[in-house]
Amino acid sequence: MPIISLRTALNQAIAEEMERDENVFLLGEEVAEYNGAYKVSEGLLDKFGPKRVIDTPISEGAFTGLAVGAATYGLRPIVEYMTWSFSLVAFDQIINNAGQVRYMAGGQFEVPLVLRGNSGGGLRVGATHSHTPENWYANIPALTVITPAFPDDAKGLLKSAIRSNNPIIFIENEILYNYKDEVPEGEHLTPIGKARIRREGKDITFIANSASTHRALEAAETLAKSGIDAEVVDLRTIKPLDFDLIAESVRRTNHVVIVEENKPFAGWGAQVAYMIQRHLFDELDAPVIRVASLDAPQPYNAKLEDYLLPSADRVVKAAKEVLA
Amino acid sequence: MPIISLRTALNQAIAEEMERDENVFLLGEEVAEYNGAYKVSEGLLDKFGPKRVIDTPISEGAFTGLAVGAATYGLRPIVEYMTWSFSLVAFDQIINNAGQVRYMAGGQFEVPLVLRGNSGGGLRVGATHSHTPENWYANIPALTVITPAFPDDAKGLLKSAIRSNNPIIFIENEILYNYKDEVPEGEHLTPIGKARIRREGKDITFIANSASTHRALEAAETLAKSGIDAEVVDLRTIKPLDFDLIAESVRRTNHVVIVEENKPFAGWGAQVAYMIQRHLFDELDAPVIRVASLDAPQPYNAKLEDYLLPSADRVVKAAKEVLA
Amino acid sequence: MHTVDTPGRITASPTSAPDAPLLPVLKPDEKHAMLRKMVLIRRFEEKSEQAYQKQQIRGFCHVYTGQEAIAVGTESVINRDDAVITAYRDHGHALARGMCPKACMAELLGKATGCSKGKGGSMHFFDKKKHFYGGHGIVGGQTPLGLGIAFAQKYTNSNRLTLCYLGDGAINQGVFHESLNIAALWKIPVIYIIENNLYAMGTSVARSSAGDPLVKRADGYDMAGIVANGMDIDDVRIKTAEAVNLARTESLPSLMEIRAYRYRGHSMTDPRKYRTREEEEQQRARDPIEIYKQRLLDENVINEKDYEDMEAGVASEVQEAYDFAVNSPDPEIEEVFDDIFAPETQIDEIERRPKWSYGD
Amino acid sequence: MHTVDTPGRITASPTSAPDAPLLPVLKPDEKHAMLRKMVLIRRFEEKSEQAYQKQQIRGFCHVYTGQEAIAVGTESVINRDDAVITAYRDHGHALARGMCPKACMAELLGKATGCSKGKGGSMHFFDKKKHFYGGHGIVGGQTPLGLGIAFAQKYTNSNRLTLCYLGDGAINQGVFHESLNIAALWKIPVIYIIENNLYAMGTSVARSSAGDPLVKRADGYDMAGIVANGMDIDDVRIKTAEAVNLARTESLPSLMEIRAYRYRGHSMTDPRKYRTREEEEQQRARDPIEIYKQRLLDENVINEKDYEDMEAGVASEVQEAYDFAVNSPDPEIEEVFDDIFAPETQIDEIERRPKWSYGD
Ligand SMILES: Cc1ncc(C[n+]2csc(CCOP(=O)(O)OP(=O)(O)O)c2C)c(N)n1
Ligand SMILES: Cc1ncc(C[n+]2csc(CCOP(=O)(O)OP(=O)(O)O)c2C)c(N)n1
Ligand SMILES: [Mg+2]
Ligand SMILES: [Mg+2]
Repeated sequence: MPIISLRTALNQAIAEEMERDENVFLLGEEVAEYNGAYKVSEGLLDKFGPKRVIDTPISEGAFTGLAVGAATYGLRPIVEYMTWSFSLVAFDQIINNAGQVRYMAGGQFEVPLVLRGNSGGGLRVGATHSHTPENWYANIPALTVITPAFPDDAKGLLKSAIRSNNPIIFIENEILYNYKDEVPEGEHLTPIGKARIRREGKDITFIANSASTHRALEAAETLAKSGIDAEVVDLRTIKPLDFDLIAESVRRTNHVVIVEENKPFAGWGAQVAYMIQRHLFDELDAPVIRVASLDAPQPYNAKLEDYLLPSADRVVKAAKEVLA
Repeated sequence: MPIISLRTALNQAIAEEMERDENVFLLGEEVAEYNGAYKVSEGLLDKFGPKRVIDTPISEGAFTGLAVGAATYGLRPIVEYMTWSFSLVAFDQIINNAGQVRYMAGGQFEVPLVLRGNSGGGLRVGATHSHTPENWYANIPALTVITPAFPDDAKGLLKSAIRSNNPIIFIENEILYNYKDEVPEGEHLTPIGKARIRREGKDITFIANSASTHRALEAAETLAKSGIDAEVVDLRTIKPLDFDLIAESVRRTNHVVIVEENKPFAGWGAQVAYMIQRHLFDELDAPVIRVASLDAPQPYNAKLEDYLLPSADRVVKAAKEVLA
Repeated sequence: MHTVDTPGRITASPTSAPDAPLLPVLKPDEKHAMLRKMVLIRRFEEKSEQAYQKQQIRGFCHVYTGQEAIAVGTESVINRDDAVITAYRDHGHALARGMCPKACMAELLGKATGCSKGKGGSMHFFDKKKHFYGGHGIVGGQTPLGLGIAFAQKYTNSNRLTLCYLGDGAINQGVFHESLNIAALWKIPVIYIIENNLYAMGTSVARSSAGDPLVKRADGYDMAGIVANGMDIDDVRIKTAEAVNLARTESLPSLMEIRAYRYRGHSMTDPRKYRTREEEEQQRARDPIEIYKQRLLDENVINEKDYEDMEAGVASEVQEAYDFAVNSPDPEIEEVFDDIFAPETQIDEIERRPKWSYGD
Repeated sequence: MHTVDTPGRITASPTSAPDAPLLPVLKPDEKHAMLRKMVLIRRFEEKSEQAYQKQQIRGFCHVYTGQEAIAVGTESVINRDDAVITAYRDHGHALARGMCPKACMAELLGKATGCSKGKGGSMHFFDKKKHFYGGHGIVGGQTPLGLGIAFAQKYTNSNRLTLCYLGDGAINQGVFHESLNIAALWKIPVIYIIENNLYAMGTSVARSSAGDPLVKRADGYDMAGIVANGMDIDDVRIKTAEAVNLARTESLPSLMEIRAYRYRGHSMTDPRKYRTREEEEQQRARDPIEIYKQRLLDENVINEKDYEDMEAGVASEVQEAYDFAVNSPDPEIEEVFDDIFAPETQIDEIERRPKWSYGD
């Protein structure tokens, strides 16, 4: 299998789906002539032309609403937010229009829409640019939230998202764009709403997503040295949550640490922890512990930001506490 | 003690604080000449004049930002959102400006700001108008989130909020505006960040806020008939969470049901449930169960909306399951 | 082609002489039909108010009384397959679009037979078959949606256009300005129609918006700004035809300001203390239905008898709609979980696993 | 008082003849100081770029090179106690405000001695004492803040005003339009200054904004629109003085468009493929520092020797700032939890209970 970067995987997914269906188009800031602020859309303007690869003004609210309107008409827009932090100015359009229109219309309209971009910390861009909004959007009943951690899932899930007839929140992470791994050639679709065990283990289950999956894997390797065998579940899709797989794993390990980059209060990990104790109460030998970002705004200073972000060290520490 | 409505309690709180400090002013849609869409600001224009009670255009983003800017300059604005659902168009201003400016400036500026209005369901106003945003805002480190359930707390907490030197998210509930109860006369301040036991009980702890506190109390009365003695903790402040009181209660009852109106995925109740199993694992005799809104958009039809909202019946059912 | 000279003064733009070629002369039955539509809206809204008093309609209900000539007049110069989208004061636009009064009244009563299955209510009428895209409750929130529908119309080379209505208060939502800029920049065939009924709830235009006329805001985007008199359906038609011509022939957007008056309160609970009864009387004196009725009488298009028959026909149509709504069933409780997700057709259904509930 | 006739053509407005009474004639040392400030900004940014290449500066870093005359010129016609707020390209405004280069460079390096204690970084400079309100990273996000600061200045009868800068791309954020409307409606003494450097990242003005000149958007709000040549600091001063006069004497807002050129890439990682080197050369040919330097030489305000001394002085000042920054300590890890909440003074401290952690 060819080894490509997560960035290239996303680029291939968009290109292949645009090839397949001319109702699919991409719009966002700098996606066309600049080839994308983070180069995810590299080459797409040349391939598909300005009708389908569209540079927008800096008007997230309007071009998000534009995409929702176009989707109700039957097109299949892909919106790129330069980063998800900038989706905050489009929050009403995402929640009240993308998220409610079909229901309010009694199901008359479909909203085949993908909203995508990168998110997360570690880039030293400070408090306004480092949000991880998956918990906010997953709180909206009609929204599906996907956060891939590996190139193959990024490609397969983005292709599935573009083919879905429903609004999809697709949250990437810039620090993973250069991550390289094998990606199957040709038609490769990954099912939405299914988690994946990225490392099998018998002692404890780590539940993570996106960049935190890699933190969990790193922690698992460290623990392996001290004879602790951790299983790493990469959620891939935050909502709908694949609790079938979570349950199956927790029933085997009876110990859980959740790794998430959300700020802790009501992050997605709180929901997962709630469900584990709610549905698997007797399976737990110890409390579920969440390793999340610290409850402070994102500082610019690198040492402070690294201290704030969830780290493999903190996961190791939490695992030892859970297993103590 | 005089018995007044929660609406009047809020009105008194604003009036008293505006009396006390001329840097306090109120702005929002229809707050002045119309006396408030929900009459919370009744009479304030006559009392304080148009300089301090200000009708705004329908520009939530701009007048929220205006208030943040004025607060950094030293004024103490109170912003009224006609309902909190309309704060979604101001989301970026609330999160990135009210929520981050002090930190990004290394603490140079204070943001003494109260953002308030009603929220919640039961009004038959449909999917776009029935949001309960406390979980989203509580996810922001620098924001304090208050959701009163009774007139005395509404007055005492709003007065404290106006006097706070920090940005406060003050979320009321329209179905409680006419709720009447005793409110102490004269200077009455309620501490922010302290929950309150509204009903003492020994068998199970109900943790709720706002309108859900009343649902919990109703359920407690029903259960009393079948000999079950439920304690009802009204959080009053969602963040910072008064876990001291929660812990004290759970240690006595060892059983918990959380009642919240948030849509379930990553609602505030998930955070409370997480913390209970995290910090009080051995105190729990059964899983914590959350009674929340159903995971669907708000329907207009009354029967459907009542079915979607958390109800005393569902709390009773959950309590029996927890105690079974 | 800004058609206002002295700010505030409404003037005919060069191309809008009564004999404007843009506008084919109406046949008598078409004129009759327009008058009937206005009357239908007026009576429908009276019935809505009664139903609200009986608490059969809940939540918010915003009636269109007084603005009938705007919806009917603008609608009369576009095609059935063009698209329409508006805000929460949507009953008039829905009926003007030709939506079934029964389905509309049933929606107001929250019934399963409603145009949104009882899930949308007064603010959220929808009818895909009629290309009616709602009915939107968040002020200004529909303006980028209208842009997107028109974008799709252009993308698919349909030569269709979209009418997107908004209120005078709504022009102060930022997303509307973002939409104006994109519409002008990309030449999107959307016509934004500000229904200036002089008030946003209790706030007069002068207290909410700097700049007069409101269409001046189009200048900054080099976009056409057109002002029309919403009390005269023929003026509405003439001015709208200009905008339609721009959209149809050059795929250009326009901003229209059509001035009328909201006869009733903002919603059912508004005592209208912010304005005088005298003002209301003066405004009602130039009633759009009366003006057009008189014109048709003068032109001998109709006689008094015709009008009485029309009124009678409308009355029974509205009564039927009401009876239909009252006798229709509520949706089944379980339907609360329907209509959230569209069925998948290009991928396998996404598993939602209800057995692992997110909350109880 | 729209000062543009043919769209796009920059013309002097009636009141802005060089002898405009609004503008006191500058003393030689004041002219010298303005030139020095521009040179200081230019050299400071060169040092910033070097530090970025060494990865001492992380994240985003947007330099002001080429736009110096805007910050220095506008700053020169307001008072120290007036307020300034801008976007993320804020180094120039901070230095023009008189903020300490040491504290600024230290902030770029994320040091505890930085003007935001290392928590803000390049995009988020702040200095309360200097009435510098940031440094804001969300495009357009600062525009309502500037409105609010000016609102407070008026509320407290301070007769102060606020300069709020934004980019040409930022004018398409809706909240900016909401702010223009409120500023005009309530007569708020805020001066919005669009720094039109022809690009928003890789997007030229023509590709992002309908309507030319950009200040035409002020017309819709009956607000003054003023265009200035940002390559000529004296033109900047004359035009800004008009806006300042409106704010000071009538508490009126203005919208200014000052045209300049962003010499460097948008940020440190921009290869500038979207424009030609020829274009860049042409623009650099009308360099604001060169123009003003030559003018002062011609006026015999300075001679070449003075200029060399000035350059030398600036060079060492910038080097000192850099050394100071490099030798300053990082904030302590624990400080991550400082500066979130202001101490309470009117109520008891709010208990935050760290022992019950929200997450580990
Ligand atoms: C973003 C937002 N803010 C506030 C409201 C509450 N609201 C509903 S209608 C309305 C007044 C709108 O007036 P206008 O735009 O003139 O329309 P009209 O009611 O006159 O048809 C307001 C403030 C809302 N629905 N959405
Ligand atoms: C709401 C939002 N969207 C997108 C961005 C990313 N972004 C940062 S700067 C910029 C370009 C702004 O250009 P302009 O306003 O002309 O200012 P300039 O960089 O030229 O000074 C963009 C798109 C952002 N910071 N905020
Ligand atoms: Mg109106
Ligand atoms: Mg620019």
